[in-house]
Amino acid sequence: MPYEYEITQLQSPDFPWQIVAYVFANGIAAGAFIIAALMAAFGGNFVKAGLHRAYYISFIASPICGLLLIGKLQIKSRFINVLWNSRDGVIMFNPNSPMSIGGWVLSVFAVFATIGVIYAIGKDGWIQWKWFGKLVTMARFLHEGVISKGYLLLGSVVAGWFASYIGILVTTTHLPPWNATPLIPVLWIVSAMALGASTVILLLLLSKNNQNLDLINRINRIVGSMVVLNIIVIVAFVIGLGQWSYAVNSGHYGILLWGVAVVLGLLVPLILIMKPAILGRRKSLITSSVLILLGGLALRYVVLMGPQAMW
Amino acid sequence: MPGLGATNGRGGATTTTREMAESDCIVIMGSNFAENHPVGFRFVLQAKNKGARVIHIDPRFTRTSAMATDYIPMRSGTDIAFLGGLIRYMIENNKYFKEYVVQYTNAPFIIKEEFADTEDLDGIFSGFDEQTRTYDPSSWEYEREEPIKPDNEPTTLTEKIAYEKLLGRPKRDDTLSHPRCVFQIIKKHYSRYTPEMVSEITGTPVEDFLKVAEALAENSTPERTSTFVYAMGWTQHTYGVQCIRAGAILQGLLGNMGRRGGGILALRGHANVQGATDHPTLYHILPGYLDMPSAEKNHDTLEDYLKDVTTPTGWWVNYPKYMVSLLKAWFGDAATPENDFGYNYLPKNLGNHSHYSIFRDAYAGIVKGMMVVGQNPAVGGQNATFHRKALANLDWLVVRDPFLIETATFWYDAPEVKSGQVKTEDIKTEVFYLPSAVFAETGGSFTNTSRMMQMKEKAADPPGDCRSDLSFTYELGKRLKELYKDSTLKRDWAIKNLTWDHYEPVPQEPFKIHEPNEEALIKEINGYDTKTGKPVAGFAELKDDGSTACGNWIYSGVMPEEGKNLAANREGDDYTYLNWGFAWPANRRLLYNRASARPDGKPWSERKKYVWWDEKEGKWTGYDIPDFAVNKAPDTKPKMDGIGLDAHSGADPFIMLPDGVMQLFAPLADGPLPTHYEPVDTPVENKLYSKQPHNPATLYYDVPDNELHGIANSDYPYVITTYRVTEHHLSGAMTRWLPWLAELMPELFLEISPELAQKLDLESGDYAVIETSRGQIEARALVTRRMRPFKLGDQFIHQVGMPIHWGYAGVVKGSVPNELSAIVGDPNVTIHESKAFTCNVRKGRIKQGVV
Amino acid sequence: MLSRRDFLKRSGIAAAGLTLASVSGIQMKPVKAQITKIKLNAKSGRQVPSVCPYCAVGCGTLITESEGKIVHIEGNPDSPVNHGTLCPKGAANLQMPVNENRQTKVLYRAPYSTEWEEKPLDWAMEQIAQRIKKDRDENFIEKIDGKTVNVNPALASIGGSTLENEWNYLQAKLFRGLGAVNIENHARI
Amino acid sequence: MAQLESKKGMFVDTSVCTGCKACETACKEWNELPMNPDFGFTGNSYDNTGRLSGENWRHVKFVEDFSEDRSEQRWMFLSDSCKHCQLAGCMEVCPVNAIVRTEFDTVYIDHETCIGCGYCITGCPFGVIDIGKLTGTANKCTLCYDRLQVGQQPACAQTCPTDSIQFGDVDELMLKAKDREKFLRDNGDSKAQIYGDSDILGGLNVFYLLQDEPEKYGLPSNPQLPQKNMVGGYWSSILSFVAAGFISLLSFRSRRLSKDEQESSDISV
Repeated sequence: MPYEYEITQLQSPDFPWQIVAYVFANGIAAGAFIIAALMAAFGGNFVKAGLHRAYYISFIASPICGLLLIGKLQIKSRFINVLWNSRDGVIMFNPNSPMSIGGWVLSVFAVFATIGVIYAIGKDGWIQWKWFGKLVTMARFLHEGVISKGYLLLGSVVAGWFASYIGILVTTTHLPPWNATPLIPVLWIVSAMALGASTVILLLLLSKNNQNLDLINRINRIVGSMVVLNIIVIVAFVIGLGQWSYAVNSGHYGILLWGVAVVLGLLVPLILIMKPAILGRRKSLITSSVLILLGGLALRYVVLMGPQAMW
Repeated sequence: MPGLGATNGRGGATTTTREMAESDCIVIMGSNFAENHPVGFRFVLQAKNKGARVIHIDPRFTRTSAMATDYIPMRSGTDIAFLGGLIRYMIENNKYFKEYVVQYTNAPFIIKEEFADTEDLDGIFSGFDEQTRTYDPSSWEYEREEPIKPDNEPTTLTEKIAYEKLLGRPKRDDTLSHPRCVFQIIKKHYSRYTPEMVSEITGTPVEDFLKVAEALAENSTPERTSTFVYAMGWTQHTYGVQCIRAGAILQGLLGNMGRRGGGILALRGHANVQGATDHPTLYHILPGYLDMPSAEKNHDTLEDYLKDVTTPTGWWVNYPKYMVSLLKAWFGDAATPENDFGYNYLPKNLGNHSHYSIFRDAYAGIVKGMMVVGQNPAVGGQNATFHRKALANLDWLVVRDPFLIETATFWYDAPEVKSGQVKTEDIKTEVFYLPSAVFAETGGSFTNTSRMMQMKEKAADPPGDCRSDLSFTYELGKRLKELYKDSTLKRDWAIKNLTWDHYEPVPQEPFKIHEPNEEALIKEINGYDTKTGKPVAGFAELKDDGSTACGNWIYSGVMPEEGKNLAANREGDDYTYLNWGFAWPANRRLLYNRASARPDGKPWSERKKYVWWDEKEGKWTGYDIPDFAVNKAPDTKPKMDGIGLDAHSGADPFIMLPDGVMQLFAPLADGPLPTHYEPVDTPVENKLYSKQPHNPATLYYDVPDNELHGIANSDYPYVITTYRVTEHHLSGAMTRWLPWLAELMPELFLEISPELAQKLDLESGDYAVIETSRGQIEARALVTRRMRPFKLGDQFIHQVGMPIHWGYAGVVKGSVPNELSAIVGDPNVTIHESKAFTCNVRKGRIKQGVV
Repeated sequence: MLSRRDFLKRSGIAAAGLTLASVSGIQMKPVKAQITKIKLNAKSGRQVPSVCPYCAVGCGTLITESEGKIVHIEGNPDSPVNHGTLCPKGAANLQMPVNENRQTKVLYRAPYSTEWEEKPLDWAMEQIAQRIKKDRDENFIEKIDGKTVNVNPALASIGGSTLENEWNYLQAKLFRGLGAVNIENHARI
Repeated sequence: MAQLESKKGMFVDTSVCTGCKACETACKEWNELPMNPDFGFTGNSYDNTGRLSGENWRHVKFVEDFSEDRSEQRWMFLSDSCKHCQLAGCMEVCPVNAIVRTEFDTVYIDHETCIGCGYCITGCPFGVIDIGKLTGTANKCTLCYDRLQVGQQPACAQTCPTDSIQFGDVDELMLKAKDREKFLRDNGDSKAQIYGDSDILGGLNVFYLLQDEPEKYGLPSNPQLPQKNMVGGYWSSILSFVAAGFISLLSFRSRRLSKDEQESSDISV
């Protein structure tokens, strides 16, 4: 018998692969910034030595995010429309559209990241031009001055919002798997922290001076806690989907989610963090960080592409 | 359309699509109105929204059924059984319109002793010749009084012939009780068509049949009228003409003919199929339904011919005027009384030159060259494989079409060539493909299904080498006349003397490619005075002495004055829109509308008044132009020795017929009354006449691969019907090349009931192979409950169906369904039987799938 | 990968998981959209009345022509037959004249040849006229056992129901003039 | 700021729709939309269009409602297109304000502004919008905005043979629809119902008179704006940010380094 029409003939937006890469870069940028800013502001007394280098990560990642976002559009040349409405000649801001807000959050975050990188360059003394010095003093004031705690907290909040807005974006739709759960933003923030921390650890390991030792251990503990939180949230997310969990459990999405994202990307690193001796301290740190990055990428692919394949 | 012609006098729809909105009960049978004439259907819905009953009788539940108030299932090919049952029901239950039947039909007339009905001879009428399988109609004549000859001498050719042929008046019994009166003969003829018998033959449940009968009976009174709508579902059978006759008899008995919201609407398939039968590119008639001279009859001289075809009483007494005027129009001054106006230079038919005979002769090598213009026989013709074999035997073939259709590409694209059975190198036919302009790039006119001629205007020049078909034929004629210019042979007289130069194109801004002179052409069709050249106002002014010329008498009146072309009128109104276009004859929109008034001239009812006698003015008036002599009072007495309309009284609405009344009993090639016969391919016996399963006068064609399945053939158990969908147009030549339409219906499909689909393990979308002895094709299965098995007595018969629009060329391609049907002909018009034959269906694909 | 049809058939009516409304309980107000006027230009040009070439209902159409090109065809609102409406075939009228699948060149296939050749129109007309004359002269039957019949059995004309009245009349006149008896069109099949 | 000149819309009366698809073709003809690139036989009754998309701005749905014994026999058709909702999900989510409310109260996608992000596709509860293969921008029925500006009615309303699609002011059309609904219900069509009165997304400017439940036609019975989920999204992101931040700080600052962290001498090697 001819089948009746589906309950509603919804359409998949067919967001291209760039959205997965974007959310990945977004996670690293935001995570790294939060680690750098939050720990600097409230991390207590510890050897702050290499921490500022995290800003390099978020500074490099934010233009990548921008380019990937533009890559996602069908009409790439008109990306500026997100910020400036040339037809009406007004600033473009639509509070009801997470994507419109996302555009602004990306811009604001880019400003924070730039200030952060200026501060980091200033500390590492790479650029000696005079006019750059003024910028460094301003950045140093913001990062270490009297209002640094407030500034860094604000920076972290913007970074957190930047990390989670894609979650809000996909939730504010009519496609059941996405709009059937409130947990996607949670997933992105927690995953972003883990990704950010791992990237910072990898960066610090590269710089090979051993006074980062204490810092690396502390960040590694953040990674540990975030990994645990990640696992909890993923499980809650899949259960929360109810009968729509099918979108992320079936076919290759299921393998990627549970095999790569959870087991390889979270459980194995958790074990390595608990028992670094297995591979030796340095090697287990590197492997766990890399695996977390890999797991984060797989998680984003599944959560973004699985539901789209259904419509 | 001899079905309506023999019964009412004119071969054309008696009403318009607009008239549907005035009807109280619309029976759509043998037609899928909403599917194939969607815009005409708007008026059916208007009637439905005013509370009318819309009854759709069809083997399939279609788009029309979706809109109908009642859907009545019926097995394909059993229309006459159903209609016969309705006729019996009206007579037995006294539901017929007595006063209308007695006054306006030949029911009271008495038939000769020798007549014997199918009830007496078990399925055949008297006068059947077993060898030639034809009827001699002499035993079906009326019993007549003594003829009264007029005492004065005939002054004109018309009177001369009419006086000679004048017959006595038919005897009549107005109480309708005489055993040999038409009414009683009909009553006896259909006595066994009881509701139970009809149900057993057609598969329609008895209560459904009775629903139709009661609806028709309630809505056929002086206050209320019913109308019938039909199309190919009635015509495409080996008894097609009789299906229409059955509907006409029923409408006559119910008193609906010629009345507001009544009559019969024939839904013609093509934009100008009505025009193509009026200005006939058909073998058996000349323009205006004048008979084509035939070598088989005594048509040696003009007078012999006129004596054979003219009827002394009724409008056709004027036949000689129209024939002479036609010859004057064609041969101009060369046509003189001395040479019978060039009559003998016209060809005479040697026999049946209908479509299948032409292709049989092409296959046999008699026809050397064929010109196919705007048609696609390689896909549209029945047993299409044979058609392509015939095309392959021609010396040369000209194809004119906007697209490279299958008829032009058969020599390299046809399935049999692709599968290697036939090699392109072996096909000798020389093919000329000439691209033609489309409707928007030419002027000219179409005549629609309600006989209304509408002018088109040219919008733009055709591209490249495309030319209009009119300029092609005009140019061809000019070149041929040039080639025959110096011939002195008698046989070339006709082509030499054809009047042709007045069509010379007149340049018209802003175009660069110019059309032949349209106004000259329409003036010639309208007719003009040969001396003054002034157009005649109407066919009443035509003479038989050669003083007038007229290309087509039924269109006379379209150009009453020089340059005033009524077909170009564009002033509509919301009812009979007389000022929009021109309807033949004389712009009458609803035919036989005199019958919409009582014999005394008053309307049957206020609600249904249409045309009535205006006592004060002393003339007929109403919403339409009266189909009657305007000043003839209703109480005029017939002149006993009169000819033409004088022989009719003021109460005889059917002016074309000799006795002025509707011929319920009307002689045709297969009998005076419709009789149920099974199709030539049928799953069951004929339950009414065991000795005559099929129409005894059927025309069989012995062409290769055309053998029939006969009765209950176990290899081909399923009934199949072919039809059209609204997204495509017939052979698909005008729609399969249009992307917007091709995507709406991309692939050939077979509609099949879930019950049969389960038996054959078919699901919607699977490929199915459909086989008959003529051919094998593949189609996608469309499993739907709109199809259903039919319960015939204790037997269950499965029915399938498929549209015919696909072919091996175009944006979307597919198998050719017309390769399945056989070439067989109805005795009156040689139309085929693609609405009901049998086939086998199995899951799978054919070897060399076309797509 | 599961196609969405099978997926939905399996799960039936969507019992969504925890819906956000139930969690958040706050309904976000829609943004008060302001009115924006954007000027567009509709297709326009000379309006030419015509009739749809498909079925026999005879719907009136209006062809919009600009600069010698047909740009749009829609129903003619004045026509009492269709009041401006059209069926799918009528609405697709534009793709008869404006269609890249349309042929604009005369094609000729020589006997036994395997492909088309392009030929000028004038050449084709001349060839056709000569062939008609040759076949007619060779096969013309003037008398059959003493009775004049004047028949040219070698020529056949197929087609006419899709073409204008004027063509049908002229074709019938010309072919009867040539003595042809094999003249038929769609009306019969 | 332009003013609202009139509230134009269309009333689609499915009880007189014969499913002829003239509206689909007329829409394609006027807007010069190309053939649907992936067309094909779907096997779902006479509907080979499948769905609304960048190239199909109108889609006639075919619903065969037949009982096993054919006692109930209904073949229902619905000419589906953009509903030009009062509360338009697509307009709410568009990041570049390309989707605007016109002076005729219709929803129009401004093709010069649209960046082709595809977000409006998810915003529409009826799955109407899709990216056009040719333009790369979002495509949907414009209610023939260009024809309205020159005083003509939309191509589909003009061509509909049985006047099933009627164009006009929404309020008048709604009165006509209510009468029609009453007429049908009085004549035994009990399930006839109007879909798109003010109870659905504040009222649809293109509304339907259905002959059965909306689900039968694949229409949601209670569509909402996507924004209903946005607030929850913010709540969950704020809470999770605070939680994640707090936990990471805790684990960063904890005094007692675990045993093997002290002996991590080999990190720098």
